Amino acid sequence: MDVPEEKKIKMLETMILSRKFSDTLVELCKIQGKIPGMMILSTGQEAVGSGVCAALDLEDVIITNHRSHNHLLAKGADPNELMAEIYCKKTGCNKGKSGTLHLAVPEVNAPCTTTVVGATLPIAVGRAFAQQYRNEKTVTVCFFGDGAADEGSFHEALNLAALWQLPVIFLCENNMYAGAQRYEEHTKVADMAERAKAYNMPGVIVDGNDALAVYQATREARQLALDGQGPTLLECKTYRCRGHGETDPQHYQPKDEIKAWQNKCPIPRLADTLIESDIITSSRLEEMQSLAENIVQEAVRFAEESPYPEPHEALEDVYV
Amino acid sequence: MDVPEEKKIKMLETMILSRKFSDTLVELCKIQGKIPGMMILSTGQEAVGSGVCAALDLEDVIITNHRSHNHLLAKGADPNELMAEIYCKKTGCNKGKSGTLHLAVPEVNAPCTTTVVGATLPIAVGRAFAQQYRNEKTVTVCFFGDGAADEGSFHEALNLAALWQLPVIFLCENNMYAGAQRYEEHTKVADMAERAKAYNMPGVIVDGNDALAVYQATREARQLALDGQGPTLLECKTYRCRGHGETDPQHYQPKDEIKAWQNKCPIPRLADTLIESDIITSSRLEEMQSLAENIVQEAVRFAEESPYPEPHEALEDVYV
Amino acid sequence: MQKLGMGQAINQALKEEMQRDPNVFIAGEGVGVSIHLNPMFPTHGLLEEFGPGRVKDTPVSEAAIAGLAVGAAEAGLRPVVEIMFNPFFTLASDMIVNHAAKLRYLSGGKSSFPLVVRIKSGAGFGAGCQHSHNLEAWAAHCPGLKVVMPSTSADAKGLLKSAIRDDNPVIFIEHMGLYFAEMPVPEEDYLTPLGQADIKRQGRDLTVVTWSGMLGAAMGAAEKLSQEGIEMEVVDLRTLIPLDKDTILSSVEKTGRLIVMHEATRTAGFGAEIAAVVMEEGFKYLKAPLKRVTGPDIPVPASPPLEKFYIPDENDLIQAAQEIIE
Amino acid sequence: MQKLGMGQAINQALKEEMQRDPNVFIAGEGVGVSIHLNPMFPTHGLLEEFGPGRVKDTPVSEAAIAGLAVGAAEAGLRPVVEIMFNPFFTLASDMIVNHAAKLRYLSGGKSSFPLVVRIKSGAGFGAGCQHSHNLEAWAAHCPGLKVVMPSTSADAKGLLKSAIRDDNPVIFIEHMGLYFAEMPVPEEDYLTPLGQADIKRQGRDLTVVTWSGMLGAAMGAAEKLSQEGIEMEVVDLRTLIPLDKDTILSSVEKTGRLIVMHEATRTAGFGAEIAAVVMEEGFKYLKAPLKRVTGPDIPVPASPPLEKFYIPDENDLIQAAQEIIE
Ligand SMILES: Cc1ncc(C[n+]2csc(CCOP(=O)(O)OP(=O)(O)O)c2C)c(N)n1
Ligand SMILES: Cc1ncc(C[n+]2csc(CCOP(=O)(O)OP(=O)(O)O)c2C)c(N)n1
Ligand SMILES: [Mg+2]
Ligand SMILES: [Mg+2]
Repeated sequence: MDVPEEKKIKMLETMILSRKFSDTLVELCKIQGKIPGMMILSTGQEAVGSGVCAALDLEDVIITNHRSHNHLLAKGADPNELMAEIYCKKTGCNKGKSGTLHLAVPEVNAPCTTTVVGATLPIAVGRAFAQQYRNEKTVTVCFFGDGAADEGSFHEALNLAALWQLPVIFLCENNMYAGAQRYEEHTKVADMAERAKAYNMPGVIVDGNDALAVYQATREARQLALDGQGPTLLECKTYRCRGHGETDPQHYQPKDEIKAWQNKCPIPRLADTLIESDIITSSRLEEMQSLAENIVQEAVRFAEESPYPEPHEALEDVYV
Repeated sequence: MDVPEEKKIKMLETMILSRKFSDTLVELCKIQGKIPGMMILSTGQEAVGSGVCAALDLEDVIITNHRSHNHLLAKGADPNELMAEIYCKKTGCNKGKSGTLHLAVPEVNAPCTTTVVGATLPIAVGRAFAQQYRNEKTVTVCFFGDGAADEGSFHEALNLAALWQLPVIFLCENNMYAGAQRYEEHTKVADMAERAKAYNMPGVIVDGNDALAVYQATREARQLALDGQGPTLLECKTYRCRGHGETDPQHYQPKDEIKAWQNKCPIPRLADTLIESDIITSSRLEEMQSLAENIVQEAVRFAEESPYPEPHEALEDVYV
Repeated sequence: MQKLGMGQAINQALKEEMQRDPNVFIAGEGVGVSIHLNPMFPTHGLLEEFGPGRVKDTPVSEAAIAGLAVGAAEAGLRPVVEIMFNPFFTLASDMIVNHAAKLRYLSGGKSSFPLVVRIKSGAGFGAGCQHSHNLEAWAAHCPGLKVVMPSTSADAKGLLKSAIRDDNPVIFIEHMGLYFAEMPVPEEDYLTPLGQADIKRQGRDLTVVTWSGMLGAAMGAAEKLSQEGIEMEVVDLRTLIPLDKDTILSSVEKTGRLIVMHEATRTAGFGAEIAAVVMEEGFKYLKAPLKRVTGPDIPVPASPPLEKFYIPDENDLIQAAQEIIE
Repeated sequence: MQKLGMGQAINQALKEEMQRDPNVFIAGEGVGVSIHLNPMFPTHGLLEEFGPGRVKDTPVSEAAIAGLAVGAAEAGLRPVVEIMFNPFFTLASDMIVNHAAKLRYLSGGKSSFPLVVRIKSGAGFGAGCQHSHNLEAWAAHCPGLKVVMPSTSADAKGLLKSAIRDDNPVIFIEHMGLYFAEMPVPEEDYLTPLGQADIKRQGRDLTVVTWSGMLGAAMGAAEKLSQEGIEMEVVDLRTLIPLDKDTILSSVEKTGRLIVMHEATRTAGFGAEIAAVVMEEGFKYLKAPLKRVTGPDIPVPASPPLEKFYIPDENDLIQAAQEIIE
C-alpha cells in the first residue's frame, strides 16, 4: 500500500509539532509553580501517534492514556486549548478540571483520556460497540503502553472485542518501559502482539519509529475493522527517550541505550525520507519547524495570559 | 510415564465417591428447606479433580472454586464435615459460615475456595509464591472454569506467575459452558491452552474425561514446577452434564450433546480400563461403590443429626 | 392494576424504554440466554423481543461490561448493564468510579455518560458473603454517580425508566428478595423522579428512614407498633443520591425521633450519612438520639440461623422504636 | 530525636520488621526500582538492603498484587503490598474486600490473612481525580478489615509495625503530603496499638475528630482559635477500624461540641460514621449540632485554585468552630 504524499507531510508536521510542544514543556515544567501535576511526555515516540492518526478520518475515534499529547495533537486537537489545559487554566479544553493527564477533546473524537493504566481498553470497546451498533463506517483506536498490557482490563477488553468483532484497533505503544520497569521485568512474552493469539485476533508488530510503517499497519487494521473482520492488536515498538515523567532521573535506563534510540529518532528519519524522495525540500522542512515553533509559542502565550478558573467553578460539571 | 496402580485405584475411588456424593445432593436439594443456597455439582467432570489430586502430595496445595466438591473430596477432605457444611451445620468444616460454595479445608491444604469467578488465580499465585519463598518442594494447583479464563484476574495471575516462575499449575476445567453460555459464545479462542502463549508458558490440552491422562499431565506440570521451570496452563476438556446449578433447566444445552457426553462418562471408562488390565476385579468395583455409598450415607446422617450453629456465632471468626 | 414482582416491573421498564428509544441496549452475564427460565427475573424474554443486537450476553468480565457502558454512553447510546451480584461491583468499580463518575468532570462538562448499572443485591438466599454484600454506601460516596434502590415494584418501574432517561451514570440496586413479592404496578408509561423520597406510611411519633429490602420489615413493624399506639412514619428513601433531605427533615421535624434501617453492615453504611445530615440540619427537632437498625459488622454468613441473625427484621425495628420512644 | 518525613518513618518500620521477621516481604509497582530516587519515599533503599527475593517489583497488575498478598498470607507469610494511588484500590478491591476480608470468616476461623495493603493517598499534587480520591470509607465499611491512617511520622512508624504484626488484613493509608513534613520519630523499636485514637491537643470548648492529612490544619486552627480564647481539643483518630469510640465520646463529654474533619468527599464519608456514633452514644453530651468539614461532593480537580477549593483547610475549620461555639 502506498502512503499518499499529503499524509506523509501531515505526519511529519504533527511529529514536529508534538516534539516542539514537548520540548517546550520540558523547559516550562522546570519553572517552579508554572505547571501543576506530573509532566509525562512522549519524546521519541511521535511516529506512533502521528502515524496512527494520519491513517484515521476525523470521525474515527481515539481513546488515549497518560502519555497523550502527541496522540491528541496528531488527531487535530487545538494546541492553544491543550496548552491552556496543561497549565490548568480556565480556557483549557477541560476548564482546568483535567490538567495534563486526562485531556478530553471530543471535538476531534478524542473523548476520553484516562490515566488509569489499562483503562483505555474497556472504554474503547464500548466506543467501538457504539460504532458497530449504529453501523458507522468508523473505527476506534485504543492507545496503551506495554505496561498496560499486563492489566486485567486488557484481557477482558480484547476477548470481548474479538468475540463481537468490534471495529477497534488495540494500539500497544511498547516503549520498553513501564515506569521504572524494563519490558523483560514485567512480562515473559517476547512480543505483546503475541497476545493476540489468546483471542484469535490478528497481532501485528511494527517499527514504531517508522511513521510510514505505523500508518500502513493502521490503515490495514482499519480496513479489516471496517470490513467487519474485527479488532487487531497492533504493537508499535519504540522507546521512551525521557523519564517516565519529567521528575524521573532515568537512573535505571542505560545511557547508551537512550543514546542509541535518540539516534533512531523518528522525526529526522521521516524528514530525510521525504527529502530524499523529493516530497519536500529542506527549506520546507525548516518552514515546518518554524511554523511549529510559532504554534507552540502562541499556545504558551495563550495559556500564560489565560486566567485560572474561579474556585467555585470546581462545583460545576459533576452532573449534567 | 506410567501411572502407579495404587494411584489408579485411588482415582477411581475418589471419582466414585464424588459421584455418589453429588447424586445424593441432587436428591437432597430437591427437598424444600433441606439444603440452603445454590447447589453446584460436577457430575461428569470427576476425572479432573480426581486425576489432578491423585498426582499431588498432601503438602501440595489446591485453590478451588464454586464447583469444588470433587476437588475437595479427591484432596482428602472429610466427607462428614463437607456434608455438614453443605447442610450449613455447626459441625461443618467451616461452622456453617461457608455453606456449599466456599468450603475451606486447610487440613488437606485446600485453604481457600472462592465463588468469585476468576478469583482463584491471583490467590493461587500468592500461595505458590509462599512455596517458592520458602523453598518448599510443593506446588499449588489452581482450579477454574473456561468462563473464568475471560476474567482480568486470569491474565494478571498468569503473567505474574510466568514472570516469577512460580510453582503453580493453572488447571482450566473446560466444561464447555459458563453459566448458560456455550464456550464459543464467550470467547473466540479455540482452546484455552492457547492463552499460555501470551505469557510464554507451556499450555497443555488433555482429555478431561480420562483420569489417567489428567494424572499424567498433572505430574508433568508438577515436575516442571518443582524443577523451577514455572507454571503450566493445563486445559482439561470435559463437559457439564448437569445444569450450572440444580435449579437450571438446561434448556440451552442440546439433549443429544448431554447424552453423548454421558456416554463418555469418566467413571466407567476408568473402571473398565482397570478391570481390563486386571488391576481390579468387577467385584472390587462393586465394593468400592458400596463403600462410597456408605461413606455418603454416613455423611448425610452426620449432617442431618448435627445442630445448626447458634445465631450469635455469626459474630465469631471475623477477626483473629 | 397489574400485580408484578420487582423483577417483572424492571422487565417492563426495560421493555418500554427499549421500544421507545433505539439507543437503549442491555448487556451483562446471562441477560439474554439465562440459567433461569423464570419470568420473575428482570431480563426474561428480552432477547426474544429485541434480538441479540440489543440484548448482549457478555463473557464473565465485569470490567469489560462496565467499560462497554462507559464507552457506549459517551457515544450517545444508553446502556443498561447488569452486574450479577453486588460483591462483583468491586470488579467493575474502577470503570464505574474512576470513569463513569469522573470522565464528565474531567472533560469540563463536554462529555456525558448516560448509563445505568443494574446490580442484584440482598441477603436471604443462603449464598454467603461473596454473593450477599450490600455496597450502596460505596457508590453513594462517589460524586458523579446517582444511586437508586427501589423497594416496591411500582417504584422500580418508574425509577428505572427515569434512570435510563437520565444523562448521568446511575447505579440501580435491586434487592432480589423483592423479585418474588407481587405488588401493584400501573400499566402505563410513567416516570418516578430520582431524588424524591416517598412517605410510605404517615406517622406522628417517630420516623424510620429505610430503602430497598427493608421496607417490608418497616411497614410490618409500623403496623404492629400502631397496635400499641405508636405511629411510625415510614420514609422510603428510593434514591440515596441525590438525597432527598427535605422529606427526611420534615418528617423528623414532625416526629422528633429517627431510626435508620438498612440491610448493609452498620459501620460506614449509608445510615451514618442520614444520621449526619439530620444531626447537622435537624438537630433541634430531635427529642431522642437517633438509632440505627442495620446488619451487624460481619460478612453475611451462609447458614440459615446465622443469616437470619444477620438480616435486620421487624422485631429489631420494633425494639428500637420502643427504646427510642421511652 | 531523629526527624523524619512520614515516608522515611514508614521506611524505618518496614526495615525493622523485615529484619525482625523473615516472613515479611514487600511487593508492588516500583517498590524496588522506582522512578523516584528520593529517600523521602517509603520503600527507598529496601531493594538494596533485602534483595529482590523480599522486595518484589510487580507488573502493573493491582488484582494480582492483592491476590499475591492474600495467598501468601494464608501460607503464613506477612506480605506488605503497595497500591500506588488510592483510586486504584478499585482494581484490587475484589481481592481485598471479597477475599482478604472474608476468607477467614468463610473458613470458620481456620485460616488467617496477616497482610498489609499500603495505599498512597491525598490531594494536593495537581494530579486530578484519578490519582486523588480518598476512599477510606470504603475499607471501613468492610468487616474483616482494619483501617489505619496515620497523621504523624512517629505514629506511622509505630502503627505500621503493629499492622505488620497483626494477624488480620490491615489497610494502611498514607497521605503523600506528609512524606515531606519532617517530624520527630523515636529511634527505637516501638509499637503504636491499632484502635487507639490520640489526643493531639487538649481543649475544653469543642472537639475536632480528624485523621491523616487534615491533622496539620486542625492543629493550626486550634492554635489560632486559642488566640481568640477558644480551646479546641484535637482527636487524631489514627485507626478508623477498630474505632476508638471511648476517646471520641469522652472528649465530646468534656467539650459538648464536635466537628469532624476529613479530606474525603462529604457524603457517606467516614465523618458520617463519627456523627452517627456520637449521636447514638453521646447525644446527651452535645450542646450543639455536629459539623463536618470535608471535601465537597466533587471529584478532585487538577487546577490549583480548584484543588485548593476542594481541600478543606484551617480557615474552613476555624469558621466551623466559630459557628459551633456561637
Ligand atoms: C491502574 C494504575 N496503576 C498504576 C498507575 C501508575 N502508573 C502510571 S503510568 C505507569 C506505567 C505504565 O506503563 P506503560 O503502560 O508501558 O505506559 P508508558 O508510561 O510506558 O507510556 C504506571 C505504573 C496508574 N496510573 N494506573
Ligand atoms: C466475578 C463473578 N461473576 C459472575 C459470577 C456468577 N457465576 C457463577 S459461576 C459462573 C460461570 C462460570 O463459568 P466457568 O468459569 O466456566 O465455571 P463452571 O461453572 O463452568 O464450572 C458465573 C458467571 C461469579 N460467581 N463471579
Ligand atoms: Mg511503556
Ligand atoms: Mg465452564
